[in-house]
Amino acid sequence: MRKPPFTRPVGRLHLDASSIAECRALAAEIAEPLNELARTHTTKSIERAVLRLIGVDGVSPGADGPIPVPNLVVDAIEQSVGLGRGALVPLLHAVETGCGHIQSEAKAIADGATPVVWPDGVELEIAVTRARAEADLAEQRIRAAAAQRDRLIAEVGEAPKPWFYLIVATGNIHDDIPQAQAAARNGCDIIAVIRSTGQSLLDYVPFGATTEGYAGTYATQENFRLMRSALDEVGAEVGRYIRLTNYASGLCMPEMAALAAMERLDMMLNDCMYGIIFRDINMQRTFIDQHFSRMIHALAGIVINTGEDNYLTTADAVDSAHTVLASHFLNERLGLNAGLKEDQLGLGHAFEINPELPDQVLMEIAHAQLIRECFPNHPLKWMPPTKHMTGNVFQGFLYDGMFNLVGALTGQDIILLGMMTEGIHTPFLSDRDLALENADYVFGAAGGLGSEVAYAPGGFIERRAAEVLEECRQMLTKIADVGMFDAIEAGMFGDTSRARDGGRGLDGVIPRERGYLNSIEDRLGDALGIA
Amino acid sequence: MRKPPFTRPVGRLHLDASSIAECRALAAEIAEPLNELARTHTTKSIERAVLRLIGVDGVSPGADGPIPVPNLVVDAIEQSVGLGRGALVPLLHAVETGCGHIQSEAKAIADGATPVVWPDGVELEIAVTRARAEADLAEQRIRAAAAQRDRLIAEVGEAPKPWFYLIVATGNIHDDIPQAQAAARNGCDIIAVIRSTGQSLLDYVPFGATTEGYAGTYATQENFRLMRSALDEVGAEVGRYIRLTNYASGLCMPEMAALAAMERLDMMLNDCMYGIIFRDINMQRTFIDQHFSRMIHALAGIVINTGEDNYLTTADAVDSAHTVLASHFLNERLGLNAGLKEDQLGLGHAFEINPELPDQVLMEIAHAQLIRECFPNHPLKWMPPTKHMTGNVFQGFLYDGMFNLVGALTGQDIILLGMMTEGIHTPFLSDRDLALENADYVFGAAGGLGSEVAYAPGGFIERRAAEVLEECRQMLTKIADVGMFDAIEAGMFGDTSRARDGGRGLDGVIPRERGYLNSIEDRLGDALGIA
Amino acid sequence: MDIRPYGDAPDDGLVQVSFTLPLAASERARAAALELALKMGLQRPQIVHLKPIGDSFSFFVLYGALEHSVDPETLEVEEQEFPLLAPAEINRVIREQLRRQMVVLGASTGTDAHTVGLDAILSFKGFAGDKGLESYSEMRVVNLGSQVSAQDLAARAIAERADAVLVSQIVTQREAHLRHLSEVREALIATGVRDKVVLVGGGPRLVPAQSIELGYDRIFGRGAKPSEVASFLAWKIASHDRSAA
Amino acid sequence: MDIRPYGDAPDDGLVQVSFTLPLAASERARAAALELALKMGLQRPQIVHLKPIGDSFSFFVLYGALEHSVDPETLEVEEQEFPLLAPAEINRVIREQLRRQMVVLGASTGTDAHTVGLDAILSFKGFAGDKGLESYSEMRVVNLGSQVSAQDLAARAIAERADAVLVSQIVTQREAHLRHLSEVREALIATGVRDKVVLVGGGPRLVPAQSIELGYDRIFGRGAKPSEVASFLAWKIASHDRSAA
Ligand code: B12
Ligand code: B12
Ligand SMILES: Cc1ncc(COP(=O)(O)O)c(C=O)c1O
Ligand SMILES: Cc1ncc(COP(=O)(O)O)c(C=O)c1O
Repeated sequence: MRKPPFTRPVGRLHLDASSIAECRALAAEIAEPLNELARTHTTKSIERAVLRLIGVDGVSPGADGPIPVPNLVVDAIEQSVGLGRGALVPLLHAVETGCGHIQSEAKAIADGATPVVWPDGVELEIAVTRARAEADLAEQRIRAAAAQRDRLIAEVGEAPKPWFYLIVATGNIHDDIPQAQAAARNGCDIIAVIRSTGQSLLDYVPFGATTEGYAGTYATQENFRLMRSALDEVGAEVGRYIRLTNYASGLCMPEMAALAAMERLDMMLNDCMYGIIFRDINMQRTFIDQHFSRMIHALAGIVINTGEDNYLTTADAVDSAHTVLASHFLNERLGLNAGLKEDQLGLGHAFEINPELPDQVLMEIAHAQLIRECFPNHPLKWMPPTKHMTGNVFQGFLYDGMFNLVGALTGQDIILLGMMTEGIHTPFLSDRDLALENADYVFGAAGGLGSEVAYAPGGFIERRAAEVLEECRQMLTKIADVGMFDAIEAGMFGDTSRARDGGRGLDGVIPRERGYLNSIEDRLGDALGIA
Repeated sequence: MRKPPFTRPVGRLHLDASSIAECRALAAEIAEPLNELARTHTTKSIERAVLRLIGVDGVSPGADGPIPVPNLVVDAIEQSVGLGRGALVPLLHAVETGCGHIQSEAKAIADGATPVVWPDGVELEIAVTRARAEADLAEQRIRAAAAQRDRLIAEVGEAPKPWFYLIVATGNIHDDIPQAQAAARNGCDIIAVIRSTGQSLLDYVPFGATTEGYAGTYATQENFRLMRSALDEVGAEVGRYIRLTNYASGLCMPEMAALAAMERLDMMLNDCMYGIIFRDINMQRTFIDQHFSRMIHALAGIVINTGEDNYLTTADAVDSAHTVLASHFLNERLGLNAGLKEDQLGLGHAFEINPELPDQVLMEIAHAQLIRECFPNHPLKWMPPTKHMTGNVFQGFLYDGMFNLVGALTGQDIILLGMMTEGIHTPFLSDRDLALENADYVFGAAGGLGSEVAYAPGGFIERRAAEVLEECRQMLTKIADVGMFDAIEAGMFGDTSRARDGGRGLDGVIPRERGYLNSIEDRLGDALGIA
Repeated sequence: MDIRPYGDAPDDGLVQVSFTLPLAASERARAAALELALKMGLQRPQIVHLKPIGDSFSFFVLYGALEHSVDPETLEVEEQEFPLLAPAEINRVIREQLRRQMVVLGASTGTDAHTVGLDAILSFKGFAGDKGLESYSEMRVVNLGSQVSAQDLAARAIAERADAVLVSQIVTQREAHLRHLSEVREALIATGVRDKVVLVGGGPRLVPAQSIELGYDRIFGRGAKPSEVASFLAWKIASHDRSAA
Repeated sequence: MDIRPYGDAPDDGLVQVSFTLPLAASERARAAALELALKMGLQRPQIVHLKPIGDSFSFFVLYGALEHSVDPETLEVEEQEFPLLAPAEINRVIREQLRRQMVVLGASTGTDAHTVGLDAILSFKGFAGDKGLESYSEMRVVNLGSQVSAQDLAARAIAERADAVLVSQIVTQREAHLRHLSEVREALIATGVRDKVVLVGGGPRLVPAQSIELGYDRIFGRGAKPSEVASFLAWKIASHDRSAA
């Protein structure tokens, strides 16, 4: 690797600071009702995540295949005492009154062997006390994984920025592993295992090592573990800690966050709107789930990646550039509200403009630099071209190189490497390797331009950035006016309209009732100082 | 084509103007003895060129195949009355005393049917008068071709700059033509037909349409004519006048210039040192030949291209960057001395630095911008990577793209498009087409950066440019001291040393004797105002 | 007349090939790559690039002269079976045939969440300047979006009394698209409406030649235009008189 | 064990191919490209890119699963016939065998004007950190440069009493390199010195396997190192006792 010293160039665009401040204030205003929603509701996945964090795991046989125990327990609780007061108390009550072992009792409830009971009086107190104790253990477990990460980084070495990020997607964890290791050996810093189509619509997390995904590999705790250890192995070999990424997204967002925290994943795709717009997941469900997920990520030291780049696959990259920035302000606010620090907010972007448009690269620079300057302390994630990649792999390789260049010029922290075959198939082993060579060249040879180049005052780039910022400010003003739900219903993000009661997963949203207990959330809240 | 408005960015590097002026003064000093050499000598090829310009053409059968009539005539004159007084008078004397028709009498001399005689008295005067008249005709013929170019450009349209330049090299003119036409249809502005290996060492110009070149196609008058008319045809079709280029280089440099002028070629590779260093052609021969060739080019409105880029294939691109600039000052001076205008000096460059070196692109920008600023009125020719191109065609395609970008950033006029297969074979039809797509994208999408970008004052780019300029000044000082011949003997260009009496073609150098007549040179000198 | 690839001259047969072998970079790996190239019919194959990927894979770029040739005149080329019609013409055909609006149901089915291609065909805006089916006055378009199960789609086809069912499939890894297309066909058969609808599939990695094997009336591939789909639908209802449905 | 190319999973056989056909872009051109791909052994070939080049050529990029496989263990792989020696060792061998300096004559012959490769092998500076033959104390190197005719080279071989003749060939179009290499061999035979010298050829498009057909003692290819050439020369004079020459 020949990366020049990493810098985040700022002050290049002479942006209007008051306009940026106004955007932040508007985002806070918009986020408030969503916060309130999260405070007053839980979801099945949140409850399952909580159970997982206290050690519930495994599957029980079902008619259509094995069913995760956390699902069976939460469903059993829902069907008996209801979920309005949370799943912790009834489960831990069974534990305290049973054999004392969480997984055994969970299994018993799952199998219908133990009935679900809501305790009263002392029994309630005992269960609550146990819940608080388990929350401490969960916190410790999460902190331990984070500390282990720090230790390993200190031990094997930290990768110099920018970090090169690659996707593996064979569908088979046993094929993913050698591919990920080969990529790490040739310079990759971050491996993302993308998930099978359809996983985000599953209201459970599949179990065990899996070999049969479509265009991605199922995210399971065991797959996390296998890949994590393979990357630790290769990291030690190459002298760079290799980061692992997955998706806290879809119907099981909180559970994925919990598994990621426990299995020491390092980054998670975790957007406040992606599931709504691109998977048609209900918006209430999503806004509630993202909050708890992010609290977990916050404590786990996980960097989240947001997915605003996706908006421009369905909307026009020039006309709708400001929607990306607006969403960044929202994702930022919601993240901070959940206890994430700025250096955990890996806002994702790239404004993939049709390469046939004149001045495409100038606009890319304007947009990328705008984001850099609005979020100077954030580990930004820079995305490659996707939509305009065709079967011309040669030209595609060049587009990827130009995006790398823009990433270098504008000091982006995390570089998702483009695939020359993006327009064709999920990446080949060799596509990834070529992508690394591409990035290695561009960042090595041209990375220094970031600290060398200035843009003409009042020139095209400066003007374009100011224009996008202003459009963003206007958009946020409008959203603050109508509220987030109306904004999404109006199709303001990704040109895609979703109804507040539509999509999947609304049935898993439960208003919190008096007596609701989620000791883990409480514990996280305290630890993160967001109580 | 989506080229943004063309600009030549200058004033970006805050160069020391006095240093540049000093380089020019030194170049003038160095050029003076070379001028003197040209004034006092002729060469066989100059004499053959003169004969061609007055209409001598065709071949006569020889033992090893046909021999061009101009060669036979010049050789016959050499072996009879000698060449020290030029070939015009003896030939035209034969014409005047013979049938009056130049080609018939030339043929007669070639075939030994007419003896060569140096006339005296009135006969000499008659021959000289005829020579002056023929010079007028030759001038008219050259001017007519140039005027025809202007007319066609006005008629079919001028290509917007930068001009995309492509090479065809099948060896077979009949294969070259469809390939050149395909390239023009897809956006190419300039076609260069490169020559067969070995042609530059031939002391004659092959005749007729040829089909058997190695890694290039023989440059013949007929091949020029065929390609010229094919390009006129496609130019009318695409609404852009398509320029044609060949090589006034090698032992027949002046003849190639003459043929180019007559067949309306538009640009010619015509360097004062390329043949010396890369073909081992004698340096005296080359310096004499280049002067007359350039006078022809000057009147013909032909843009010459120099070949300093080549130095860095045998010398290190970083250590020897200044040799390119030094040679540019020399090529410029020698060109101006021969009557070329600044807008005919297509100085060729590119400093192909190993892509594995850190800051390679920053250095490329520094060098390219330096040349741009030292030669603000010159139609610079920007070369692609060659030496560091490997069999990795994908990565090579990216290198080409980055060079295109540097060319765009620094406002280079003529862009020789790189071939992804440069490290493998002479270009395929598809390599050329992909190269056009590459350039079309980079110049369309990023061309506007040229007028948008500034470099940090005192930064890496500015410092590097100043360093190269200073090294160039020192080198020219040294050359002015020792003289050009010593400098070349010392291997100061292209790390290649050549002896002043070594190499090929010295036997074709003839000191001019009293009575020497080259009425065409006189005519050109008058017309160009360099008498 | 037989033709071969054209590299730099007629009939030179030159082609470029790249692939990865599961072998460490070595002389043996080179030999294996050359052997495969020979089996592909590359004469005088040249390995121009060998890059080790990790320590158990090698990436190769090769050039060689293909010994195979083909006579294009002897090949069966599918003529497009239907004529391209102007929108007004299409609307006229529908009016004459159905005497009511044609009901077009579209979805991206199974786990596929891609909608851009489907929307390109259906939405008013269309694709590359060609307006979508929603712009045809005689069509009523019901766009169900993505991730629609085959069962739901079949049920909606009945409920909406669909004349045409349009299925988009973008994800092809492990043949997901073929599986999803078959599921829709089977669901329509199972619910007894397969013969009452024009069944159309589309996606970038599909080609018209797959129509028969997939049991679809027509498959559209990369770069399909809404006007082509509309023309096909009009032609189909006219030539097969589905107005009875 | 048989192996196949590895795209995204073991044994998937996936390869990338590109070529140009001398046909206008059309359905027929597509069909021809697919037919050629099938002949190459690509199963389910996919045309992922078709670009018209002018109006009588079409450029294609295809992917497909190669049906061919190869068992690398069964392939004959040339083991390097000579051991790699350190410079001191090489000098020692020469001293012992010849009891004088070894005379090495090098040239780029015929019309080939490329010298960088030849210089990489001969000059003191060498190539990629590996010093050239001039750095060996027991070698006397005569570098004739480029564009040397076979006749001149043979004459110089006699005049210099050369022990080894090294020929560089870079330009390969229309097999120029093979022709030029043969010319040198023939000239040496004609002048009777072929058997008195170690004859070595080199260039980026040559491979060692061509040694025999070209009648050379050894051919070196792309990326050859001076130390390899020196080791070969030492091995050759030792094993064949050319010291008598
Ligand atoms: C945009 C996009 C997305 C967006 C989709 C947004 C949306 N709402 O549609 C987002 C970001 C959400 C996305 C997600 C994913 N994507 Co995606 N995506 C793309 C991308 C970049 C562009 C596709 C596109 O919009 N093309 C433009 C349209 C107009 O073209 P088209 O789809 O080909 O449609 C035309 C024709 O095919 C035809 N057509 C299409 N449908 C129909 C239907 C009918 C009836 C007819 C007649 C014609 C027709 O007409 C259209 C107009 O000509 C491609 C890469 C690429 N450059 O192609 C990857 C790509 C399609 N995605 C891919 C993958 C793997 C995914 C994920 C599965 C990744 C993951 N595991 O998370 C997820 C999807 C999860 C899921 N459940 O499906 C892969 C598919 C690989 C393969 N061949 O199997 C691709 C090729 C990228 C890659 N190389 O890996 N993706
Ligand atoms: C530099 C260069 C030039 C320079 C040469 C300067 C010089 N004094 O050498 C210049 C600019 C003069 C030049 C000119 C031409 N060139 Co040139 N040039 C190249 C270039 C860019 C690099 C070659 C190089 O230096 N490689 C670096 C050296 C170290 O590598 P190497 O040569 O492979 O040598 C190694 C091995 O092969 C081996 N080796 C080589 N020789 C020997 C000898 C022995 C005895 C041994 C043991 C080993 C050995 O060891 C070396 C070290 O590992 C290549 C493109 C490329 N990227 O390869 C084109 C290239 C070689 N040139 C090419 C051509 C066509 C020409 C011209 C003919 C063009 C023309 N028609 O005008 C002219 C030459 C005219 C002529 N009479 O030959 C073509 C050849 C195509 C082909 N395969 O037939 C190439 C491939 C470019 C292309 N794609 O078109 N060229
Ligand atoms: C922000 C974000 N979240 C999630 C996903 C993945 O989707 P799924 O949840 O279907 O795995 C993506 C895919 O690109 C994404 O960008
Ligand atoms: C300046 C210059 N002159 C001449 C040539 C061509 O050489 P030849 O004269 O052998 O055709 C080149 C080739 O690149 C060149 O750059």
